Amino acid sequence: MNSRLSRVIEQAKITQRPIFMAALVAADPYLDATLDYMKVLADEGADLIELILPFSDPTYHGAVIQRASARALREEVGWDEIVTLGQRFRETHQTPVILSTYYNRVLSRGVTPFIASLCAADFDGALVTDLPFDESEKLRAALSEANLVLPPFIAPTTSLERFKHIAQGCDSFLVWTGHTGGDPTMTAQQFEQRMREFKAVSSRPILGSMKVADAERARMVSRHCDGVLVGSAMVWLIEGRGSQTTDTLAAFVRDLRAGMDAE
Amino acid sequence: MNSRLSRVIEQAKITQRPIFMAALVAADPYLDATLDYMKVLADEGADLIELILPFSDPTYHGAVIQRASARALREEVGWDEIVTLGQRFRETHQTPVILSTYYNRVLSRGVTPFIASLCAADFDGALVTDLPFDESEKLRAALSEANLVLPPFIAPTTSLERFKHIAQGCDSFLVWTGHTGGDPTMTAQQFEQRMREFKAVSSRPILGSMKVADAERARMVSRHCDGVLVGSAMVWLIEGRGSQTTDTLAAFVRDLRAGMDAE
Amino acid sequence: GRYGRFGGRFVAEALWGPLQEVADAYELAVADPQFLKQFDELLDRRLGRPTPLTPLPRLSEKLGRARLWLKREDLCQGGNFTANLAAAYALMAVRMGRKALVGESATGEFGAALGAMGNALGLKTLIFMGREDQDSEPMGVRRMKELGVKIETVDAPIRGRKIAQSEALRFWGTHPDDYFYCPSSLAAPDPYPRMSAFFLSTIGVEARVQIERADCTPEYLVAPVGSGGFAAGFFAEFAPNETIQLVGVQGAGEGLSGRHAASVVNGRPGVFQGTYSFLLQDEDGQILAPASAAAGLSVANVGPQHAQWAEQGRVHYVAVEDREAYKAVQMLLKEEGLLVSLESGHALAYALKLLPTLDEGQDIVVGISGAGERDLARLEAFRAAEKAAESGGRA
Amino acid sequence: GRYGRFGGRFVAEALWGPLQEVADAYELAVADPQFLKQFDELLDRRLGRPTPLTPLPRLSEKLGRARLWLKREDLCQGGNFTANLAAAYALMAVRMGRKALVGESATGEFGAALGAMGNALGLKTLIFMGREDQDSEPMGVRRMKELGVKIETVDAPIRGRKIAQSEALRFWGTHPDDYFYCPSSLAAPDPYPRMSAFFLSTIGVEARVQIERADCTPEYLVAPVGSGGFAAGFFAEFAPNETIQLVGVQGAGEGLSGRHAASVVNGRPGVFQGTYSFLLQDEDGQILAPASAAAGLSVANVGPQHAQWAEQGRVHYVAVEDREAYKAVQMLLKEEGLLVSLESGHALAYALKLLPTLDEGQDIVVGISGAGERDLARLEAFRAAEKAAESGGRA
Repeated sequence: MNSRLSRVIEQAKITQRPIFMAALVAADPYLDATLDYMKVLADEGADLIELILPFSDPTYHGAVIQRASARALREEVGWDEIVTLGQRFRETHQTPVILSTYYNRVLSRGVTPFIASLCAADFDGALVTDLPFDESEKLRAALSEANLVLPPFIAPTTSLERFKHIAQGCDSFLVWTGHTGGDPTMTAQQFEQRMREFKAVSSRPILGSMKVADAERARMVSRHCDGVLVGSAMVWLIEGRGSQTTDTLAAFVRDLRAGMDAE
Repeated sequence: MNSRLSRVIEQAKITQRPIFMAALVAADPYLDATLDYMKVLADEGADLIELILPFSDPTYHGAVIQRASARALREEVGWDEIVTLGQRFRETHQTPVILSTYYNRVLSRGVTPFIASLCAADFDGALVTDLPFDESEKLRAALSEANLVLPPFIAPTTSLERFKHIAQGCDSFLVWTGHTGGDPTMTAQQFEQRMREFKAVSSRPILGSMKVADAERARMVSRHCDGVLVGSAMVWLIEGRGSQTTDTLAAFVRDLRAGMDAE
Repeated sequence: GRYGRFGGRFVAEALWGPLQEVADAYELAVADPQFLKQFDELLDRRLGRPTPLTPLPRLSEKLGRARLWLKREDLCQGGNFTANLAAAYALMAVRMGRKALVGESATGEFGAALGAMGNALGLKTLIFMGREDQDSEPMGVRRMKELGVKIETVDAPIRGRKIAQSEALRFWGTHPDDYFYCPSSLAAPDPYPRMSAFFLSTIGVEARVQIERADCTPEYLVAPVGSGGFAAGFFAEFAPNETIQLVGVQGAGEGLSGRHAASVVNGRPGVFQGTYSFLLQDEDGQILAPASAAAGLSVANVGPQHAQWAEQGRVHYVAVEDREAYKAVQMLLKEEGLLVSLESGHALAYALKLLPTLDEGQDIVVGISGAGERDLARLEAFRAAEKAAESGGRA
Repeated sequence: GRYGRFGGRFVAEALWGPLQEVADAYELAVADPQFLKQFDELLDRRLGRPTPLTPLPRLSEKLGRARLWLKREDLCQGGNFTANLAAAYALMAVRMGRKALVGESATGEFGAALGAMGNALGLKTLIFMGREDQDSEPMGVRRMKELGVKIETVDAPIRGRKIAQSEALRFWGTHPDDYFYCPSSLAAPDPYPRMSAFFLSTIGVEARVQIERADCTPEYLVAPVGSGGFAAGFFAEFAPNETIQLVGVQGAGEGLSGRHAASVVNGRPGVFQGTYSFLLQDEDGQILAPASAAAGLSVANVGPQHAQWAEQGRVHYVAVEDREAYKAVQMLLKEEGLLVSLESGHALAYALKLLPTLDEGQDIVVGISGAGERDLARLEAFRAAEKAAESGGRA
């Protein structure tokens, strides 16, 4: 974990302020827009940015991100352009960026070149949606050598025992996916209960990815864990919203941030 | 065999004149017309009349007689009307009439009532298309008791041995069907050859039913056997020919008769 | 060629010789172990015999305490029992030196079965089929066409599908040396009723062994009866065993008071298609057009052995209406996931009525003559019609 | 869960637990004689196993001196091999206390097989199927509907049929306790590749016995390979026997230079649908839409055991173009009267090329994965197109 990322995590712990991770699909609708949006996220209060590298078959994402990926794919963005995007963002912002993708894009690129690109782009880690903890050891180790993180996922189907095992191997934070592209399968109470159990056995921060789409829900989720990952709602705002997108996005992020910080 | 029929057969033998049997479908297009047509046949030189009783499924007849039967069926002629037809014909003519049908019409009527009707109508026998010689013993015997004949059929597939057997049991004349509703399957030479073989073992008259449709062909067929049965060509003439039918039919029968007698 | 007073060979003289030739060849064939071995090998290696005897635990439980079983000709090559017959006919044709098969087909299934076995043994195939039948059975027609079967279209708007058989027979009468005649109907001139029953008896022989092995003790054997070929093959092995009640189920169409296909139940003896047997006819002896939603049951008459069994009381014949058959097919689909033909649905419907009357340890075996894929569109239409009727009067 | 470097369980975390549960249940099930007996009884009594091994004397003679045989899953319940899998999955679901099956289907065949076994064992069935696939497979859809299968339409104009599997898996991730997941593809996360191969191995085990009994000594075993479920079941029993050459035939579509489905022949290893195996992908790792006229071969990747066999050289993988497959299907129809699926036509086409290179006393066995009734319209269209091309340029 580099200092940029560890600072965010430490800071959150000290201030007891929820971590706000916001997701975007790279090159949706085009790469320059993505740079603008990343800046908006950072400026308006996102602590972390998940930059989703488009994949042809985003199996575990919902319809919104599936459509966004399909649009972005048509831009045919190469690795060099992603690197440039990262570099241009870093010229003005220090918000950590996690490049998110599916495992085949990593394998196809090759693990070493993949990590080299992350470094060149000045990114801070990777999220690989279809790489469960048990299959991820080698990639995690390689990333770690480059000071990059591979946050693992946990889910409603993750047993407490399994959680312990995953949390032990976690190098940064965990992402709780309360849904798998489908509807949440837990009540708020069940979620709260589960978080309590998890928190009792590990101090690693847990970010909840649970279809958060407004400030109220952001507050509700972040009350029980250490932060929120907002993806679909963000991407949906961008989807065909015309020239006002940047302003709308800024307002939305501000609103979410305020919601999380309200308590 | 009654004297009316035996006279025709004897006469033909003595004069060496071919026997001309002409067929009509009863009630095609209506029963009174059939009476007129029968008279025309008799007046213009037919020695015998085959009166076809319509059957729903005239399997072994060609398309012309199938259509005529379908038309006649719609007239819903009952047995009483058939009897009356026979009686009215007999008021003016002595030409023997053979009632022709399929076996189920006989069985449905019952053998005894069937024969009673034939007698009442003053008919001279029956032809049953789907009753082969081997299945016909009982009906033949019953008819015979009433002085009525049941002429058997022979065909290109009838072996010489089988012919002998059939001819022996024959009570009157034989009908050679050179076709089974389909095309003739023999050349003229084969036919001639076969007739020679048959004639060598039996003196029963053989009437050729071989799609005769003109005088030339009538002459050709009757040269090798003892007479001709003309069916389809006769029925086809009647089919929708309008008010001139009687004249046309008369001319046709005259023409055929002349053709047969030409030699 | 006789079954009591039934059967016989009531044909035009032109067909007597050809039929006798087939009869003679048949006698020799069934006495020839080499021929029987060939036949058995075809059944085993090509047709996939034996077909299974399937227990239906769910449906049985739903309807009482007895057990329901199916003998499954739907799993035979081509999806129905006619492949057995086609195999035998094709072997006979080869044995007799014929170059082609000629027959008729109402659904295209028998036509395809003949075409398939014809191709396998190097014979051409000619099938007579009514135009209306072709329209209502597009799959069967397609299958025949891809097999290279020559289809002779029979136009018979008045007289219905029975004419195709007549036309095939008539054609054969003029080409007996080139063609082997293959009637789809058991109601045909001798030797066909005994010949087809013999070649189909494998079904019953297999079933008997399977029934014994499965520790099944049937009170009833139930089979659909159109002309009755399948039922004859299924029943023959059990006919001497008086402890099993055999039931032949005919098509009652929309009800016995209207048009139907219940030749045994509601017809009377007569001669048609070359045989003396039970027959749908009016009082004048005119043949009535059969009517059943199941094309395979829509036959005016029945094989002569059924006529004899009916008179002897050895087999009990009943009739089931179209809608009962549809419902039985649907129930089997829903409860057991098996899709059988509407013909078989008739037998099944009757068995489903019998089931609740039986006790534990008792069994019913239903003979399934074929698969129901070709009935899918009809099932859909029936379901739609039922739904429309439910929601207040038929539209 | 590994086949050399291939296989694995590359899924979202939410699926790890449910998959592990299935894996644990599978281990226990195959160690339970009662479970295996139930499975065998379903195969025997309901599916009609064994399916035959059919010799093709006419076609063999036409093409040389060796003998061609077919192992006939087209005669299995439902007309294809997937019934075997459906039976196993349904039994597993009951064992695990699940109330329903969920899977995907490209042709409707697997969907219907699941629906049928589901009904038989009292389980509901939910099938994800692409809208386009539904349009091109009306029979399969009808069959599912009549079975009461709930069909979830997947609209994916861009990404093709592979999305249905993803959607089914995604759905299962949120309902793992109610549903048992039934992938149609062998290219699925562990334990599915080993589980389906085991349940399908009956095909190969049967074939080996039949081959020995028939005095057949195959040089080649040839089978179609889409995701490779059928081929895995067919080959596994023979894989240790180095004297038989195993050949997996993939869909080359309109040619390997264009769009095709030859994942092993022309793809490279990657992770998709939860497994690491050969995969159609571009240089960026984006999955390519597979293309083959045979829907069952139109799969982007292959089961991991095939990837291992390919690397080991144990199985030889080749690709056959659509038109060769069509012609092989037609030739089999014409010479032997058997109608097999276009998928099987691919394997057959390759076997027909091998046949003339063999000597007397040598044999080829082709694995037929299913019947060809659903391809009839396509065959007709192909024939029309060929005819148009022959008569001077495609219109």
